[in-house]
Order: sequence, then C-alpha cells, then structure tokens
Amino acid sequence: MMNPDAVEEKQEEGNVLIWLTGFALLVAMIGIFIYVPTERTEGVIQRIMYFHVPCAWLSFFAFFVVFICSILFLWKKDREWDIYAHASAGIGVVFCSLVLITGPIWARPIWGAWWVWDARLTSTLILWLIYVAYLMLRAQSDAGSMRARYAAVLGIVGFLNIPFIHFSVLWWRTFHPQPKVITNEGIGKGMDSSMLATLGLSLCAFTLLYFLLMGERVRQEKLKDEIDRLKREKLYSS
Amino acid sequence: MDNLGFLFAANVFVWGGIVYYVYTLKQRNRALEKDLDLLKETLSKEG
Amino acid sequence: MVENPKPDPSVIEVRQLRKEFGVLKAVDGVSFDLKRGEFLSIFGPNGAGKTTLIKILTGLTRPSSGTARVAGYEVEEGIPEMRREIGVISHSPALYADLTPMENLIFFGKMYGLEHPQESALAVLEDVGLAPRRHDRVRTFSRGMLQRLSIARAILHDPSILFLDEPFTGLDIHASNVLKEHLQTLHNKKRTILMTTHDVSCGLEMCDKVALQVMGRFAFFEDVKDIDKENFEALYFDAVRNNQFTMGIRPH
Amino acid sequence: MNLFLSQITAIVWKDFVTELKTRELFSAMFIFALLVILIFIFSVNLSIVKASEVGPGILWVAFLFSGTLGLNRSFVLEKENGCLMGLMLAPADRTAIYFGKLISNFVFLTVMELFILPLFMIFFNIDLLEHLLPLLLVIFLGTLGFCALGTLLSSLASNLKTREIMLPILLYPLLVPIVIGVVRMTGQILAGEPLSEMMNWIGLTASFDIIYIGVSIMTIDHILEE
Repeated sequence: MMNPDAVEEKQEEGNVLIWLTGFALLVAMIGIFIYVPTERTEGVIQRIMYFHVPCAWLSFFAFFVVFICSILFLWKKDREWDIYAHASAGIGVVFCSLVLITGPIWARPIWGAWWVWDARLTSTLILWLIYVAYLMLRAQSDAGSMRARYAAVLGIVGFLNIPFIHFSVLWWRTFHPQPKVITNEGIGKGMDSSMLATLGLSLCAFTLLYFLLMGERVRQEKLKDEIDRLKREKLYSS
Repeated sequence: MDNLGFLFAANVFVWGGIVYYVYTLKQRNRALEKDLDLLKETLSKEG
Repeated sequence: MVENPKPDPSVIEVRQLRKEFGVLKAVDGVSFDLKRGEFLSIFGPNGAGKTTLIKILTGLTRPSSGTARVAGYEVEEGIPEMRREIGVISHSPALYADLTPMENLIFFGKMYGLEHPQESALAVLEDVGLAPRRHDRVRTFSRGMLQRLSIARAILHDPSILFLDEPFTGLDIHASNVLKEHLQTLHNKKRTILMTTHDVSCGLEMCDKVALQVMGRFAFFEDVKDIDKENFEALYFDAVRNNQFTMGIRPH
Repeated sequence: MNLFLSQITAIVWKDFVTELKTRELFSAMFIFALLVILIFIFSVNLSIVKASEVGPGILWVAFLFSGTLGLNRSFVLEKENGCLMGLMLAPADRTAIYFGKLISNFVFLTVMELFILPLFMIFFNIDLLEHLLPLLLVIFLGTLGFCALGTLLSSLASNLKTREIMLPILLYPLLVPIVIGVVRMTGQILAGEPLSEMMNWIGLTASFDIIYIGVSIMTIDHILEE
C-alpha cells in the first residue's frame, strides 16, 4: 500500500514534530512555572489556567475537526476522512476529560466547591458525554461503511448541538452570579501581557501536541487496516 | 493563599495524562508494527 | 426454456462494479449482461459478496465504482423509477408480523403508488394461494407461507425483474418445492430473474445462466448449456478453491 | 409530491393499524411514564419541596423516558422480519420514511402525554387548566424536537447490537438544550408568567426543532442505506 520511501519520509516528519512539540511544551512549562507572575487575587492556583484553557481549546478544536471530517466523509465516502474523524474524536475526549478534571481542582480553592454548575463547566460536561457516545457508537458497530456513516451523522449532529447547549446552559444559570475568573467578556480581560504571552505559548504548544497525537492515532488506524487487509486477502481459507 | 497542593494535583493529572496517552499510543503502534512485520514475513515464507 | 425470437437489449448491464470500503471488498470488479426473460443463478460461498451485489442492483447501497443499469436506469442514484421495475425476495420476508396479509400488501401497494392497492393485493394473494388466509395475522404463518407471501409482496407491482437473495434459506423440502414451482411460473411469464444461493442443489435446474462468485469476483459466468450438470458440485468446489489460490493461498 | 404525501400517510396508517391491534406501544409508554412519576414522588419529599417547582422536571423526565421506550419499540417493529428493507425497496424517498416515522412517533407520544397530564394535575395538586394553551404549545415544541432527533437516532441505533442501551446514550446528551428549555418554560407557565416572558426559550426550542428536522432530511439517506 505505502511504499517504503514514503513511510520513512513520514517518520522523519514525525520526528521533527515530536522534537518541536516537546520543545514547545518545555518552553510553555518554563513560562507557566517560572516566567509568569503570580496572579494577585487567586494566587498560585491561577497557574492552572495556562493548561486548563489550552486543553479546552484543543478538545474543542478536535471536535470541530470531527465535524469537518464527518461532512467530508459523507460527501466523498473515503475511509481516510473516517479515520481522521475517529482519531480526532478520541483525542478530543481525552483532553475534554482533562478539562473536566482540572476544572474542579481549580474551582475548589477559589469557589469553595468542587463543582459549580457554571455555564462553561456544564457545557463541557455535555460535550464530553456526546463524544463519549460517539466513541461508544464506533465501538459498538462492526468495521465497515455503516459504522463510518453513522459516526459521521453523529459527528455532525453533535457539533451542531453546541450553540444550543451554550445558550440553554447560559440562560439556565442567568440568575446566578457569574464566576469572576471566567466572565462573559472573555478570558483576556484583566490579564497583563506576560500572562497573555504565556497563555499564547501554551496554546501553540498544545496545538502542536494535537497534530502529533493525530499523526500517531491515524497511523494506528492505518496499521490496523493494513493488517486487516493482509489477513483478509492472503489468509482467506477459513 | 497557599494552594500548591491543588496546583500539584492538577499538574499531575494533566501531564501524567498526556504522557500516559502518548505512551500507550506509541506502545500500541509498536505492537501493531510488529504484528504487521510478522504477518508479512509469514506470508513471504509461504508464498 | 424460452427462446427469444428477436435479440432483446440487456435489462441488466453491469460493468466493472466494485463495492469496497477501506480494506473490505465485497464486490470486486463484476461485469455481466442479462437479457429479458433470462434466469441467472449466482452461486458462491458465504461472504462472497452475492448479497452486496443484489443490494447494489436494487439500489439499497451505492457502488464505489463501476456502473450498473437495471431496466434501463442507472442504479447509482437508486432512482424510484428503477425500483418500480424490480421485486425482491430475500430470506427475511419483509412483512409486518402484526398485520394481516391484506393489510401488508395494501400498505406496500400504497408505497408503490398503485392505483387499486386492494384489488392488486387480492389478485397476488390468489396467485400464491393464500387468499383464504388473507385476514389472519402474519405472525401465525409458517415459514413456507411467509415465503409465498413475500413472493406476493415482491410481484405486487408487477415488476419485470425479480431479485432473489438466498430464497431457500430455512425452508423444508416441501416448501422449497412449492417455491420452485412459483419461480418456474414467474420465469415462464418472461420475467427476468437473478437469484443468489450458496446451495449447489437448488437453482441449477431452473436457470439459463450460471455464475459463480468468489471473494467478490465472478469466477465464471456461463450459459447453463455449457455446464456439466452432473459434475456441477465438483466444478463448484474446484472453482472456489482455485480462486482462493490465486488470492495467495498455496495449495498443499 | 402527491406520491410522497401518500407514502407518508401509508406509513402512519400502517403504524396506527399495528398499534390498534397490539396496543403494545401505548400501554407500555403510559404505564412507564406513570411509574416514573410515582418513583419521583417517593424520592422527593413533597412536604418540603414545592410541587410546582419539582413538578415540571418530573413531568418531562417521565415524557422523555417513556418516549425513548416508544422510539425503541417503533424501530424494533421495523427491523423485525426485515421490514425496513422492504420499505427501503419501495420507490420512496428516504425522507418520506423519516417523516412517516416522525409523525407516528410524534402522535403516539403526544397522545400519551395528554393522558398523563390529568394524572399529573391530580398527583401534584397543580391546576393546569388555566394555563392549558401555553402548556400545550410547550409540549408541542418539546415533543417535536424530541421526536425529530429521536427518529433519526433510533433509525441509526436500530442497526446496532445493543440498540436499547445505545439510543438513550446517544440521544440524551443531545437533548439537554430542549430539556432545559421545556422544563424552564413549564415552570414559568405554572407560575403564571405569560409566554412573552420566555420568547428566548421558545426561539431556542423552535430553532432546535427546525434545525434537527433539516439535519435529518440531509443525513437520513446515509443512515437508511444497507
């Protein structure tokens, strides 16, 4: 299927990406723990933000990729897009889980409760449930075009649901005081430039990490396919 | 305010989680590659 | 066997049909022609892609590449006009168990846009000999009666082409003989019939053309006259085995 | 177009005839909804919590749970004996099949809800009659959204090995916006607020309905394919 040269080339590209991502993450860590000043009102715990927000960004981006690949799949019916959507959903769920873990750890000392039914936290939880269901759907059905089509439909439906979730959860909690760290105006407000720079750096590092993980996940699926193909074509006798 | 414990826990989860995920991915890919090589070898011996 | 006085155009025309997804190849480059009134039996082991071939030809699924024309219509779009020309009988009867035969057939008649669903339903029930039981629930029917009723459903809209997907599965000897008689009658009325089966003993005596599908491909496609009927079983197993060899399994 | 409508009618007619004969779907849904309400009454202390505050939530949980039961049953009937394949072989547009199933699901669920309402009124001592019209509007919007998405996903889940489990797992997270919306609206209506106070919720639920019917029309082709 793949010729050996292309494989080698890909591996080299992969190595460059690994070093680049590792370096970016290292720089981001230095930024988070050494460079950036401690926030005045919240103290050290606010440093969680520099990886909490990138995790959220990464998972959201991953779900967006699922959406795009699902549409492309239904259009082109090419297994390639199915692989991308599957890989991206898996990565999205992993980072969504990290958001859901770090969120309460941040909330406990600041708001005094592990879980606050704040609009963002609630939406993230629902999003997580949708994409866990997506992965379950994939795990439940046999490999083939049916699984791919069903997953693609769910990938589209799930992403289109995000605005509805956002507004319903926002209005649901209107009469509660907005938590002051994350307000409706956005995250950038009230942060000085060094904080913004660190956050930006961290965002970049995590985006690189996404592509690194995508590469690995996609390779995994393709290896599985290749093994499957060989078994099917050469060892048919049974 | 001293919330270093919380910060530490969050870090353990995030970086531990990422490292674990990357590790399992790598491991799985390596196992699959080995499987594939084995399969190819068996097939070339037979054919 | 019915001889055609003038050369009819092919009612089924299949060219390099493929259905694959990733590593799965269900149909792998099948081409053949079938003329009006011909009866084709496609033999093949389980998983050879016979059912997928029928699903493509009946517009239930789209091919990955290649073309297929059925009754003059391209099937890739699964256009409704083509579906009016075909009837399908498979091993599952596709009948609502809680409804009566009449209700089932009237329902399908309405789905096909028939003008007089009631009359058509009664007529086909007479044809298959189930008219006396037209007001009983389908749930109470035996396997053989279900299969007759599903013939009635398939010919309700008077299609010119019939597809049969493993129609003998689960029938006892008596029921399969009844089914064979019905198929013979349908064939005599100049309907084109395409049947798949994994059972070498069924279907050879009725058909005009014989095909063998192995691993998605046609191992052969012959006129029944050119087939040694006595030794068909041996031929079948040889072809199945040979085709697997060419796919990479070495004979021992 | 004419055939399209008559095909939809035929599917709805078929579902009604089946239901009139077996009465499986309606009785199961009704009793289940009743049980859900009872379980909630036993688990919530009504002498502490105000009935009008927990009532709307309990009512909608009952509707959604028994609605899921109905959706599952409705597609199991289609899968039995390979009927869905017979339906797909008919010269019908996939959307006709979708709308046929959508309408019959919607009607069954609505009828069940109308039977539950008086019981709810008695159990919770809430006077629904004075708010009946706005309440019916909310029930209409909520049930339509539930059925629009539910029909799509149950046709998808019906091909899975574990369809009974997978349908709620797929459906409920996606229904969160509608659940929040209708429960909030029902609560406001029971508190005597006019509909104009909840235009944002009405807009949200209505656009949910429209978008999911639209998405279903666009994707049902890919689901109803063998």
